[in-house]
Amino acid sequence: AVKPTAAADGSATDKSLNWANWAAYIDEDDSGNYPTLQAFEEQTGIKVNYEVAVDDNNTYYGKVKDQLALGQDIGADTVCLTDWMVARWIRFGYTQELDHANIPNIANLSPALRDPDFDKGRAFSLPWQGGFAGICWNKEAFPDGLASVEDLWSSELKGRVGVLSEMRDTMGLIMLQNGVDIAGDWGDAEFDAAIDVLTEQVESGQVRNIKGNAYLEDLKSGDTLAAICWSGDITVINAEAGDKWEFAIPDAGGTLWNDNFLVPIGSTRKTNAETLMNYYYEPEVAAEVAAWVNYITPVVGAKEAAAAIDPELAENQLIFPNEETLSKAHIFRSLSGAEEQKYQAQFQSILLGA
Amino acid sequence: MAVREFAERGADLELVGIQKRFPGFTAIENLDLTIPAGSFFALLGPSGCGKTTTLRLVAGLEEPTQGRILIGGKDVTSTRSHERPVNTVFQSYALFPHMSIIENVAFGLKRRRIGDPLGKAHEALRLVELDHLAQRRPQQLSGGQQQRVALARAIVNRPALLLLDEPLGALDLKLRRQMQLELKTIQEEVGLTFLHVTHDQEEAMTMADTVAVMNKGAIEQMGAPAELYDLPKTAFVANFLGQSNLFSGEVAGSTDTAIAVDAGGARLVVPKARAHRHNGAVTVGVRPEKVSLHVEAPVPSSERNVLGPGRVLDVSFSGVSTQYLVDVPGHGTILVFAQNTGSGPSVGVGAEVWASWLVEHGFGLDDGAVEVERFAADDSTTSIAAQRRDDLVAELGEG
Amino acid sequence: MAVREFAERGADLELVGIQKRFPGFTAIENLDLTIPAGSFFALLGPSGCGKTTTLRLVAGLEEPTQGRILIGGKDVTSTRSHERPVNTVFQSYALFPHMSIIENVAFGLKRRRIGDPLGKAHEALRLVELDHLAQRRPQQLSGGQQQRVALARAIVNRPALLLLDEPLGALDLKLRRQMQLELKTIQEEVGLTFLHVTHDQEEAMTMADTVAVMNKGAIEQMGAPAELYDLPKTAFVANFLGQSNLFSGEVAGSTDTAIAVDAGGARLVVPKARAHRHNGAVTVGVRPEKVSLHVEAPVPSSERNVLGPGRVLDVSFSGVSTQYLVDVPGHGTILVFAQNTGSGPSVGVGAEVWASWLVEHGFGLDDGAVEVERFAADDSTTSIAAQRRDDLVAELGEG
Amino acid sequence: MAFAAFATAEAQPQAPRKSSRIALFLLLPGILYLVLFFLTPLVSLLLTSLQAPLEYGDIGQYQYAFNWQNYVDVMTAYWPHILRSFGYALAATVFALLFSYPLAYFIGVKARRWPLLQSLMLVLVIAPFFISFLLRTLAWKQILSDESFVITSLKALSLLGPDAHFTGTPFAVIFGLTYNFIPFMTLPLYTALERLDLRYLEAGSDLYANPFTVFRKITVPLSMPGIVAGTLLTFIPAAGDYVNASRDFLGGPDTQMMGNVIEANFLVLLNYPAAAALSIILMAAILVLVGVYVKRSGTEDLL
Amino acid sequence: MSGEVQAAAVLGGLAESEQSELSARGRRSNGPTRQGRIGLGSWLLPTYTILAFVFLLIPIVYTFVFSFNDSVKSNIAWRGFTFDKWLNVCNVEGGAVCEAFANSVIIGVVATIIATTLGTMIAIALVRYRFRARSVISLLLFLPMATPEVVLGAGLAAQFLAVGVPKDMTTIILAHTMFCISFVVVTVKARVASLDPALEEAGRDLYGSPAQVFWRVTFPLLTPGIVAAALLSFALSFDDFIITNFNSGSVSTFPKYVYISASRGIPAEANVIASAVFLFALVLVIGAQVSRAARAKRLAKLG
Ligand SMILES: Nc1ncnc2c1ncn2[C@@H]1O[C@H](COP(=O)(O)OP(=O)(O)OP(=O)(O)O)[C@@H](O)[C@H]1O
Ligand SMILES: Nc1ncnc2c1ncn2[C@@H]1O[C@H](COP(=O)(O)OP(=O)(O)OP(=O)(O)O)[C@@H](O)[C@H]1O
Ligand SMILES: NCCCCNCCCN
Ligand SMILES: [Mg+2]
Ligand SMILES: [Mg+2]
Repeated sequence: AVKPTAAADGSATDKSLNWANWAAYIDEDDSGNYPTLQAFEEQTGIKVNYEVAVDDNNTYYGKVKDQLALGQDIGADTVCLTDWMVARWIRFGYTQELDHANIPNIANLSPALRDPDFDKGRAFSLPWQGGFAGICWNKEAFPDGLASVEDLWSSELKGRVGVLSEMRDTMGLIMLQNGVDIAGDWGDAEFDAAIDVLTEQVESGQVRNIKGNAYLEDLKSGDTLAAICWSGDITVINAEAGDKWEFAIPDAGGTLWNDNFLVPIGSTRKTNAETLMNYYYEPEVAAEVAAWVNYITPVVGAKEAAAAIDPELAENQLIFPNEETLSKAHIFRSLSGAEEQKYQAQFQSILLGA
Repeated sequence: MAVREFAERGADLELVGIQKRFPGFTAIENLDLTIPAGSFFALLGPSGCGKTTTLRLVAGLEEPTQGRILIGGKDVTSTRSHERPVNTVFQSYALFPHMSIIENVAFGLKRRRIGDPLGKAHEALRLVELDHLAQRRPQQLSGGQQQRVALARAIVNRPALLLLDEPLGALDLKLRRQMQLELKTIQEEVGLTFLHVTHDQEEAMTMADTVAVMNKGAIEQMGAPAELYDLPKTAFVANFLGQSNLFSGEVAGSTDTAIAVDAGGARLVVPKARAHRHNGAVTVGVRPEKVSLHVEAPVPSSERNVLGPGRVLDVSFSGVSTQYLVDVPGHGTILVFAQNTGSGPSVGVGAEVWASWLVEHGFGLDDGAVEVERFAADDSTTSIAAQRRDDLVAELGEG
Repeated sequence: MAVREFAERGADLELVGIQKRFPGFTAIENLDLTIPAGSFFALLGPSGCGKTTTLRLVAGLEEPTQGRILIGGKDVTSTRSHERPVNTVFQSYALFPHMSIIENVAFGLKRRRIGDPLGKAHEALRLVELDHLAQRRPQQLSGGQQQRVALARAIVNRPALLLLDEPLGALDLKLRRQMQLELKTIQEEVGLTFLHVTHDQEEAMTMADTVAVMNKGAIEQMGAPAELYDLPKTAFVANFLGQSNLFSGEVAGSTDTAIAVDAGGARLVVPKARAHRHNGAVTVGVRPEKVSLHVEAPVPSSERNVLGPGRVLDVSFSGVSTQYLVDVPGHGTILVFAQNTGSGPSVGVGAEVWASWLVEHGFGLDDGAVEVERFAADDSTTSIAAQRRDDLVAELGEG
Repeated sequence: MAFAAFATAEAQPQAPRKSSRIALFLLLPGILYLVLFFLTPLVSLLLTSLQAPLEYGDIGQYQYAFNWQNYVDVMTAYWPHILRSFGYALAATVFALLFSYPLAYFIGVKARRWPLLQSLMLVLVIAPFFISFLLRTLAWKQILSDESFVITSLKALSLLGPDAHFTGTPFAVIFGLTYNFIPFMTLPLYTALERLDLRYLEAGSDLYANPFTVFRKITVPLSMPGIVAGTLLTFIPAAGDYVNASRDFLGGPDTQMMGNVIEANFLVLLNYPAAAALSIILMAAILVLVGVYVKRSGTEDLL
Repeated sequence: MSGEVQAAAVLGGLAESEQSELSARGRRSNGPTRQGRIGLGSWLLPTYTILAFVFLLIPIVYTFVFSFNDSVKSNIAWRGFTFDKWLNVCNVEGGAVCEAFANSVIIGVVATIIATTLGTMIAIALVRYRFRARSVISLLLFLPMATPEVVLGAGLAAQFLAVGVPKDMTTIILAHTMFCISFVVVTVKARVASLDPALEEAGRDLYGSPAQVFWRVTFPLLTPGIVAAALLSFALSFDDFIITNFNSGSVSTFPKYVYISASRGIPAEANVIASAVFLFALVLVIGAQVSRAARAKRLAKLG
């Protein structure tokens, strides 16, 4: 297929920026303002329209893919998407090449994240936050807590369990529980075995909710008492709705991922987007965001900045995981197009309850 | 429901002290009525006088506020509509549009679980000569045919009493006359009791054995049609049942057999036997077809009342007869009908004429002096217009 | 549109060789008609005979397949409706519901840019005595009032020709009679040419100067009402305009002034002047009101035709008159009307009677021997039913 | 044609007119519009449904082919959803009918005497329209969530089992569909019942039918056009709905309907041929069902 | 959503003129209002009706009540009463709610204007002219109503993609217009059919040229039907989510906003907007009814 061409940049005159992101993914004060963003606006004069528009990588892609294919504006000048989805965008030519000269702070990018195989040298993307997928539960209902994915299948939780619609997290956790090294060289057999587990739990009604970031609403309403979750989210809803939930990486391990900034092909405000990225790569800013969202920051120096705010923060394993924590987290290996199609279809058919 | 065969012949109907109040309106004040079995009874009256309400009470579609209803001697006042041995031919026919003709006719029989409903229904259709259309839907029939189906649908049940609510109201004149004949024939054939409601006086007179004239919820006069026509008791009846020339005055003298009334200077003699009142202020009258016109002053005679001279105001030819409007000073306008037999004088507008009639053709009303109106007030149209406005108001209110 | 003042008086209307075909149906075969200016002309005929079609052709709402239309001598055949000096009072009145009465009446004037449309409209409303309701909407008026507004709306334009399509059809009898009078009065006042369509023979006869009886798209007879009634030319006219007793037979002899017809054994004499045919198979007739009944055989006389003896089949009293049906062997059923003047014999069912009428009252039709039908075929309902069915079929086919 | 029966006014006999040039002028823009934006997409949908994956292509890349197999594949993969869709839609239709008939009867027949009340009730029936149907559905989701007052009370009263729940169950989806389409059912029923000539009911009772028989033999058949219209207006959109059954609203993994499958294939799996084939199947099935239904209920003239 | 034709009838109450009263009168007059003894128990049906309305209004009341919730982000638990959300509707998320709402209104208005124009033209042609393609055209108009929205939405989306049309406000409007046309045709057709052709003939007879007759007679008489159709069409467009979702690209509409925020908690501001629309519509409809009633009373006095 012909790749679309990038739109011309109008940032010089157009001081605005649309940023699409996931829920509970930026610092937010009680009145619903985003302090770091406000500071950015004051500092640069760029008016940012921050939209919580991503619930799930696939559904977001589904919504914008047609415009992307035509090289049109998708209503966002930068979006934060997960590695594997970013890989697809880059492959299809749906992203604009970043001008590193506009992002001097890229120097603060954690060395481990500089050369992912889907974007050598970070020509097209830049990490926003990373995190774990693990398990979480309602502390009021389960003071004793859960330790493994297996615990989600307990009869006490029947109908009150949620899993993520993000295949790599949900399947990753189950495969880990099955003893599979998800980063390693697994194949259909391993995947099928995990699918069987999930199918059984869904069909039996053990798992009722399969959602994207919307799983937070189910936790809040009480429809879900325990779930496969993303690490930082729990801190955020605890802050919002009372300290009711807890997160843990299961015994058998959790997944580790990164969400990355990218500039969609039809955006006319690439420079503004780069200015924003540069801003969030200030260690102090990164620390402030991290303090709120509790996700792993890719910014070197943020730890020190965080320690300055609150020493305890620097020890938070969700933000600054140590080796031991990291050893429990695994990266889901990348999939070929055919694998993607096949595994996604299998997974989706569970979501559809076939 | 229990299988009940209804009377093969009609039954008496008795209404005793019936009153019917609607919220804010008393439709029937105090009604007593007896209709003998097997008769063809017509209830005649202007629009809104309570005819339909009476029928609905008998059918059980409405409950009386007071009074009792007896059919064949049995009190049915609290019996529900579907349990009364009564059937109605509705003004609009009310044929079920979703059923074929034969299904319509068989409906009542099936509800009562009468054996061979279709056979009986076909028989009833044969009676009204529509058996060949048994499979059609009502919408596919002409108005007259629908009317006959409605009749068949009622008759097939052999009800003790058949109610007909202006069943001919929707038909045009020609068809109406034709249906009147058929209805009468069928009644004679099946011998049921017919209670026929109409506001067409000619219809009531040509069809019924007995006519009751109803006005404002009460019965004004009742009797055989010719009797009522010949000797109306009230001005209302005199003008509702055909037209009349009425004259009010004081009784100025009387003999054994007659009274003489001084009306606007003329002396009008009426036989005592034909006058409801014999003294004081009275109203006497004569039918227009009984009046003769004379181009010369007639010789005074004790056998005739004479008025005149007057002047012909209008002559209108209507085929069979010619109508003359004669203005007689002191007596207002007199209406005279002359059949176009080809004999008799034929006068033009403006001619000077005298009007006379035989004493034995006059009648005296039971009313006192009445505000003599030549034509009955145009009740029907006024009420139609009012009705329209009401509909409109309801509509507007409803949105 | 150009400002054009129409004639203050009516204009002649001429239809020449008009034919109108609808897809699959010829409504008018060959119609010639001349209506003199200022006359009140009535077009009378059964339902479906083409009356409305004729009016619509004149109004320009329909184009003739063949033939010419002249108004005041000017050929308007290809002139469009809104350019013809013609106005119509529609059966349904067709008052614009979204305009007030005065706006309705002024509509035509405004379209023609006539000066002071409102003043003229008020004047027209005064003529029909409705000026006080000028600001109302049509729905707020009674049927009779609406009819008068429709009339005012047409008259205000002073059209050369006013077309009235059964404007009284929707009214009840009483109101109808009242409106007939008013219409006639207004026509006399404004002096326009009125072309009035109706299927009510009484209406046509009482209102019009000239009546044309139409049947199956052609005019059967035309003339003054009394003339037509007195001397019908065809069996259709004889029975559509009132009722007739008709007898077919061969002319058996003739004198200078009269022919004698041998009908079923009886010899019926008809004046030559009153017979359209003088030899061969003919049909002669007499109106029922001209026939007298005798309880004894009348003395033969050259002045009277006598039939009998026969037997009275039915007597029906209708107030003003009594109708007798007499079966005379060989002649079928004879209808006799006797006004209830109180004189004359009154006979009962089954009595033996003779019927007679003055020779001068008989008439001879232009038709040959006809299948004598006592009552005209029930055209109207048959065609209504057919029409309904057609509608239905069209509907089904289209859905 | 279809649904004309909902018209509130009686038809007048129309003088058929000739001038087809005017007709053409009147029809052309609208018809062209429909051809362009309804018919053409439908045809390309048909073509898409026959596409095959692009050889060596990436995810979501297809080429024109004549791949009937797509239909077989989606039928095999999704037959439960097809059945479920029609099952839920049918159930919702039946419930909506049962719910609406008495309501419409009251408004259309009993309330005739109070026109103002009648129109007020009609307004209330369509009131839900004024609030976005997504919000209505979410409101139910929250009102009936596991920890909600309603559900906890029912559990406390032991009317519900301890691990019973509402959201995510077939019951919830059918409930949502029913609720959302009640106005679509009530209004046509109302229209039919409002026109119901009560004299037919009186004639029935006059002909010895008891109230129940009158209802069964006269009221119901006479309101048939309303019933047919209402059921169609409920069934068609309900069968194609995907909001109620969506996992974000009232549904769960085992309640997904055709709409959800089509959406997932279009937007998540990027399997356009499958989505298109499913769309065509859904539409064809609905047309067939509607045709049969309308024929059997004897209301063809609705169409 | 299909079939809010009856809703149109009710909404049309806003626009009813005397003409419809005329035609409606005929219909009414065949139903006497007296009801004798026919029907269900005298208290059963009213009770049911009240309960049914309570049920219908639950989510609406819920939505309304929660528009006053002093919530921070998601609006699930009751956290106290506040007017803030009403006073600051447009201040959250950079006014996203209001922007979506404004988009919905614009789209609704434009789609309504186009659909009403095209649909009215078709309706007039269908009733007033005979032509051969009639049944084909009728079918073409019926199909969009019988097609599930997913199919409509997905088909059109695929078509726009294939042709390379960018998805924005225009595509939403095009899509909405498409599904509104059929409903407009049905609604207006009923009106045209009930319009007595004699009225137009009277116009011609009274010297009105064809254009004058159309604008002075035909059009004013069709107005109530056209307005009803327009209101219906606006309601359909305003509440549409499924078709919009497929064809909106990055443009937000109110339902789309609700759908998207459903996954992250709907802010109380959405409830405010929905409640406001609801109240506005309710006041409008009830106001119209009451003024009609008042007019009727005046009229009665006049008589
Ligand atoms: N349900 C009702 N509520 C109030 N008034 C009523 C009701 N039914 C009838 N009436 C009134 O009772 C009176 C008698 O009505 P009814 O229908 O019996 O008249 P009618 O003699 O049959 O007249 P018509 O010849 O017009 O049919 C009328 O004034 C009518 O308005
Ligand atoms: N547009 C048409 N297409 C086909 N046939 C028509 C059309 N208009 C009228 N006709 C037929 O032409 C005949 C004459 O119709 P017309 O309306 O002139 O009758 P009419 O004399 O006015 O009858 P009525 O007294 O019922 O009004 C009827 O048979 C009618 O069915
Ligand atoms: N609340 C923010 C959650 C971000 C989750 N990102 C998706 C990770 C997929 N593995
Ligand atoms: Mg009555
Ligand atoms: Mg006619």
